[in-house]
Amino acid sequence: MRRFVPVIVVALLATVPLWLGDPYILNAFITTGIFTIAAMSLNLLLGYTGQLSLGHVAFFGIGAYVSALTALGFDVELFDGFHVVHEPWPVIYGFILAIVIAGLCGYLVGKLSFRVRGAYFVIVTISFAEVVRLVALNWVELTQGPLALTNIPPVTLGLPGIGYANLYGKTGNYYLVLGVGVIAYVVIKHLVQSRIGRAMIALKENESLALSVGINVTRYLVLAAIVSAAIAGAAGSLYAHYLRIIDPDIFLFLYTVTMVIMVITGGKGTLAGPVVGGALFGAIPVIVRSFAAPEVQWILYGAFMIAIIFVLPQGIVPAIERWFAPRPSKKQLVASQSSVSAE
Amino acid sequence: MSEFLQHIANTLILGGTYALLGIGLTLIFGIMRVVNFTHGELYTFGAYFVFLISSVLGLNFLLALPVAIIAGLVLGALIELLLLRPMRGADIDTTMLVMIGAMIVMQNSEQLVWGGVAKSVSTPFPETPLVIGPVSVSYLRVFVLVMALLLIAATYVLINRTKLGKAMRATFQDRDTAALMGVNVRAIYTATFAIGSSLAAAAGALLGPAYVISPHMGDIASLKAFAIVILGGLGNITGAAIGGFILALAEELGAGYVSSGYRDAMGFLIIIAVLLIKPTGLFARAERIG
Amino acid sequence: MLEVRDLECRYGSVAALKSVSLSVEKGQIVALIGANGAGKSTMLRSLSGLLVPSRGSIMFDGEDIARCSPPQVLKRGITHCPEGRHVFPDMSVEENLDMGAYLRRDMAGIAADRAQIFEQFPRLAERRKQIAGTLSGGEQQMLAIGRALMSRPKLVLFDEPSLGLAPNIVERVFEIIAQIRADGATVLMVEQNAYAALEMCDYAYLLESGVIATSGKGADLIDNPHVQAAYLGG
Amino acid sequence: MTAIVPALTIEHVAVHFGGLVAIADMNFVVNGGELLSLIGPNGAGKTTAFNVITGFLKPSKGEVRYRGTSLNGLKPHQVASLGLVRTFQRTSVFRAHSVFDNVLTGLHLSGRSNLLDTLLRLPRERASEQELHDAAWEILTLVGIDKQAHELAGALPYGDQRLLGVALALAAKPSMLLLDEPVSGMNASETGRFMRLLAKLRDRGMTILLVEHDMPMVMGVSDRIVVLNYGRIIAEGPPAAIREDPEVIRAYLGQAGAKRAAHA
Amino acid sequence: QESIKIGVNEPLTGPFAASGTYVTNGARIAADEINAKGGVLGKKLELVIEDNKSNPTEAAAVTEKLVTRDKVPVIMGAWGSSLTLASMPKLMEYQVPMLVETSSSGKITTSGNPYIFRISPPSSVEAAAFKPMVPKMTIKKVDFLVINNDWGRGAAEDFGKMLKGENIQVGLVETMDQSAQDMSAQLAKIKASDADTLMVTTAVEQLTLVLKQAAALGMKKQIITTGGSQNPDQLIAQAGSAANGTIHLATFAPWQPDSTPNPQAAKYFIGEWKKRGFDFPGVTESFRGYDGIRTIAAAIEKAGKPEPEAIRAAFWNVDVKGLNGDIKFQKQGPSGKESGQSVPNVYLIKIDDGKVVVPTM
Ligand SMILES: Nc1ncnc2c1ncn2[C@@H]1O[C@H](COP(=O)(O)OP(=O)(O)OP(=O)(O)O)[C@@H](O)[C@H]1O
Ligand SMILES: Nc1ncnc2c1ncn2[C@@H]1O[C@H](COP(=O)(O)OP(=O)(O)OP(=O)(O)O)[C@@H](O)[C@H]1O
Ligand SMILES: [Mg+2]
Ligand SMILES: [Mg+2]
Repeated sequence: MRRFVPVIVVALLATVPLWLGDPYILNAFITTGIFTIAAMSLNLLLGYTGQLSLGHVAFFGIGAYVSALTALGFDVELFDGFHVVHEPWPVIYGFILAIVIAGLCGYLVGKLSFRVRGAYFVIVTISFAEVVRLVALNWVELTQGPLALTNIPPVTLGLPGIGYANLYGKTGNYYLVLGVGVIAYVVIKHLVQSRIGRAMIALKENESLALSVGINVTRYLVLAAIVSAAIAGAAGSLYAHYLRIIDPDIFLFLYTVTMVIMVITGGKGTLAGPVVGGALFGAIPVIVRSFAAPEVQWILYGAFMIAIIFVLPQGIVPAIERWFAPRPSKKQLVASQSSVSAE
Repeated sequence: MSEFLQHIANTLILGGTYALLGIGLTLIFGIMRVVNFTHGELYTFGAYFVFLISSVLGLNFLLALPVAIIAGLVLGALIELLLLRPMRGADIDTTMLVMIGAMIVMQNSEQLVWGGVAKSVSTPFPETPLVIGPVSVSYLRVFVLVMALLLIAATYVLINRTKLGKAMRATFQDRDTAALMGVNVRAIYTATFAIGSSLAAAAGALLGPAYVISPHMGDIASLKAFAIVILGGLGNITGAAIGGFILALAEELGAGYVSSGYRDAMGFLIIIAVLLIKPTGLFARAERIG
Repeated sequence: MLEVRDLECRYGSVAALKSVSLSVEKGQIVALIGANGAGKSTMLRSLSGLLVPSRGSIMFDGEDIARCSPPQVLKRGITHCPEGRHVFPDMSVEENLDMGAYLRRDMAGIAADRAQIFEQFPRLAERRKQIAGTLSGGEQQMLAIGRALMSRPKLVLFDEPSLGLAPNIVERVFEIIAQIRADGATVLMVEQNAYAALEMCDYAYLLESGVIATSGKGADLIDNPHVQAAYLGG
Repeated sequence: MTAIVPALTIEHVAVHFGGLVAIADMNFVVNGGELLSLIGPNGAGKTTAFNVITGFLKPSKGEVRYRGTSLNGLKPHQVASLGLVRTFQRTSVFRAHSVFDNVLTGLHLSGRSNLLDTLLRLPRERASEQELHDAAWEILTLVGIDKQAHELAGALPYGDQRLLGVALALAAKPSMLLLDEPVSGMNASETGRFMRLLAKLRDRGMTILLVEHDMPMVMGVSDRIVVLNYGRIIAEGPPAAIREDPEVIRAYLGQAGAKRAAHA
Repeated sequence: QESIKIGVNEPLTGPFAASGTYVTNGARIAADEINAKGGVLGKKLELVIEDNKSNPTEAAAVTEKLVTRDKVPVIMGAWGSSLTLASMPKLMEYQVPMLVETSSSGKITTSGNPYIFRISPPSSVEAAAFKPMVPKMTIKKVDFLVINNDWGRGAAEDFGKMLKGENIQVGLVETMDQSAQDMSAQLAKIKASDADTLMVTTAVEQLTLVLKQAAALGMKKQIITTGGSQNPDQLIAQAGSAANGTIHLATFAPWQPDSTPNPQAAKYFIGEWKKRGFDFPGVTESFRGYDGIRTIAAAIEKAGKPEPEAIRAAFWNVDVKGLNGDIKFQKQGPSGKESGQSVPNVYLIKIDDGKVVVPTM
């Protein structure tokens, strides 16, 4: 039964544009969907390898910039008189390049920080994101810096030689986001429910022990970083072509925070967690906007977050799972008082 | 040369600022392992408190400082009791999220109360700078530096030399065993968070007058504070202080001799570089395997 | 001195102790033996206040301490040396010992006790400044024992004190335990080295799956065929 | 028994922590199929030796070789993939996971699927997973914790956690097993059970290096014993010789210990 | 009686909250004033105010909501350039015009969006207005210290170009992060340069800090600020003596309402602003909201019906006496898809001894 839940959810989501008349809500669905994909990618790192990337927006932003620049073209003088000129390419190449280059950056960060863990990994990722933001801000020639990249073309679907269709409209973009979301979900699912996934979890739980049974911890951390970054890059690309303008504000720390909120409230380390958290925290701003003053909207948002964690500290999805899968004989680890057992 | 000397003087002044931001967080993040996103808000709180006392109520600036510290102590204790205590046993990321929620609530409450317009506080210090040869600095900032060094020293003594400090470290290294030693661990949790918070408020109270006070002043303050604590090695007071000065130096020289657009990038590059060489900060603790 | 009646302790929905009653007389060494997972550590944890029992009473010197917190229990003179060392990993050997004397104020007495522990465990004296987390397993165990003694307890709860110690040090630890009794204090110990424990104790209890299966003088239990088969490997 | 071939060779290994000499100059050989015990006072350097052998620590000097391959500079997971697997003195299991999942994780090296198989969930992935499941049951049964397979590792009693630690090591398909105080915290009967497990492993030809303070056991199972004190080898030989060695008695066994060792 | 809705898309929370709130309050004054006089086309104006949270994604979402949910025929917004830019594709999609009241990025009017009408001056306009005053001042070489965003970078570029044309040397161009509080590193470098003048472009809070920190470094250069939101009163109040001697290019001079292009409106606006209890320094920002709504009202009046296309067309014909000059739109951007840009007045003012003076030149 449980296996079919995702299928049913996707089927239901696929009907949304058919009956939802309100473009504002559809817009909320699309942006929420994009951030949910990013949150899913973050979950791979945070929930499975236990490494919190608070600079995750860097991959998202890199994906957005790569994709936009591929589609717009650029002319950069690297050093005296040496120009790199790029003519605009079809958007689909941008999308693919976004994934590849974001993945490469994930490789870089994974490799660079292969020895740092926990808080130190957090700060390396934050630093990386800040450095990338500052490059986007200051390398005006390439990125237009704060002047923003405008007139980014919408996604075109099709194959060279056969023809293209522009996705200006919301419905097209909606299905695109849904499609990418489903692929991302399946990729992550296959990955974590496998030997590789177990290796990642082992790294999170007890690194020395993982090493001692022959798990190449670094390799799996790097792999997780690559996949995670690549998916975030895909989300960024979707974002750029949907919003059709990007500037260094895309590296807003708030966006990372949004992703983290989605992952943890939904339930980190669960496949459905980021999706549920994403849906919830995509909906809340829309709902509170209708009745509360601006500051109060934020206060409610924050208070709601705290409330969820107080009631369901593991997140929503694990709580639901426990509800539906009562295995009474299974012993639970009582973590609270007295964990006096040597580890 | 004179420009260089000025940069060095600026580094000392700014480093004091950063160190001050770092030490409060060393307690809460470095020792308690709570990713404290409210640090910046407590900093802002301290700043607004000084504004309230010295500009709104018209009392003396020097009086405002201790009062802000006490207010920070109280607010910190409240946060611990209301938000952190129920989260005991939850993992670090989950607690972090609660703190993010608290940050959002606090920041927007500040804006609701004070409005978004920046405030400034006048101080009894002369506006003309102190000039030593080619170098010139403001008296207020020298005062801040001196206070920062005093607070760092006091925190160092507290953590490493007093019984309370030992109890704090013991509690966060092994809560149950600390309780077995007779430590009232609940009180220690509250006390540690309150003291860390009051140091943040103190930083705000000192720096608010030096800068301008706005609901968003805490954002970069937090970010820098985290970086500094990690640079120095978690829980290491001297490390945090030195980390603060290193970050200041990197930024100052980065802006002075590389490019001001990459000023902050220099700081972060230094952090990345340090962590690549010493993955657990400049002053890592010994660890063993097996 | 210590009188436990009808104690029940649970982890979530599982009862680790079902209904345990036992008593410890002043100046005795009492051993608690039992298989893995029988609930011995749970027993000690509930005595020292780390776990709140779901039922039953713990009378110590005429007072029910079942719902006391660990510091309150310690103030009444009970100290618990936990299973698996649990030294404070980022504190030095000396600081760890100081933590043992956390509730004491007599500086001179503390210094004397510390000197005595260094005498009993010369290894610790060599390493007084070393960060405890980098000590070897056995060194940490010595430290945990020393630290427990720093509070000058009336009743010591030892959870597997010989764990990970070299044979000559185990000998030393048993001497220390005998000395504690000689000094007029009381010991309740859980020990996997059942033979040694039964040999030296005044009285012993056998705990099986959360209930006391049998009890008696140490020597009597050694001769008990069931104990022989299940715990002494004989 | 086949001819004696050295499996593990330790040559002039030294380890320093700052000014502290944990291992001074250590030389010994473990032969293939042999059970060698490494004993010595607390802090003598036994665990440190394990850390050096398994790649967790770089020796300050010296070399370790396994079946002719130098282990210098190898990372722990590389050492493990050569068939040299250790357990930990501090109990190490993946606490938040079931016993079964623990062993499944430990079987990492036996997986045959590659990234593509996994991402697309190709038949090879499924086949490999099935094999790992079977292998996991086999190991659990061998070690004798199959009944607890679905319990959380962190909630197991101490002794069972130690067995699970051994099961994890076995999952990595070692040709040589390094056990760091495997029976600490077990009572005499449980120790007896563990000794039977050791015997089974030896029947499969596994080489074993054992660190343990339980003298009856050490004396009972060892082919040979190496005694370490303050980072130096002070004695080496068969159990019978070791338990009578006055130096070993003085530094390690103590009078009563010697008596009990003799008892075994 | 039905009302005519006008969407207001402003940052009311987040880092730009203070400015967004000012502008919104200015807009409210204008709407109330117009409604008191009977509204537009016989209908009352209704402002639909939404917070874009200082966040581009939200700014786009807000535009979407205003258009599709609230069915507003015209929008004012969105303060920051990135907020405005993010809204612009939505305007194209739904064909609804937007009056841009604050943003300064050149791209807003040059990227071919015919639904954009801007009343704030991009820095090129400001630089051009400053040009005739330059020869009357003593400037030989200029360093720039600008906020690192489109506004600051644009200012450095446009003013630099203009000054070079006047044979004035341009030295350092230093930037500061939007949220930076400590600029002493940049200032130490500037202090050591041989330029005699420093031009600063940033928001008023950061400007205060720049002036204070420059004074603390003992910098003796002439300081000129650009951008028009520098709010001299706030500077005097907060920077104290550090503000003395500084020169500012302002777009509205509320301290001398009589010398503004529309004294009557200026006095009314300032009076109303004070009456509502807002702090006076805010007027130098909020007047844009006031002017914006009045311009929109004029366009609706001209269009004769509250419909997007009609209003868009009518914008080209408005001629409003704004608080800092006539608001008339000129065409900018690729032909056929031009955006509208109005050219406001620019003033030069000086702070002397804690007071604002208009230097006579
Ligand atoms: N933190 C915990 N959460 C859940 N169950 C626990 C926890 N600690 C212990 N248990 C369970 O309680 C029971 C008793 O455990 P306890 O540690 O008291 O046994 P023990 O007799 O000390 O065993 P050992 O000799 O292995 O130390 C065991 O079944 C164990 O699985
Ligand atoms: N990381 C470290 N830093 C400093 N000293 C260390 C470190 N690791 C081990 N030591 C010291 O090195 C010595 C050897 O330690 P090791 O753990 O190898 O001992 P051992 O023989 O395993 O002892 P035990 O029987 O108690 O487990 C000990 O004295 C210990 O304190
Ligand atoms: Mg136990
Ligand atoms: Mg050891």
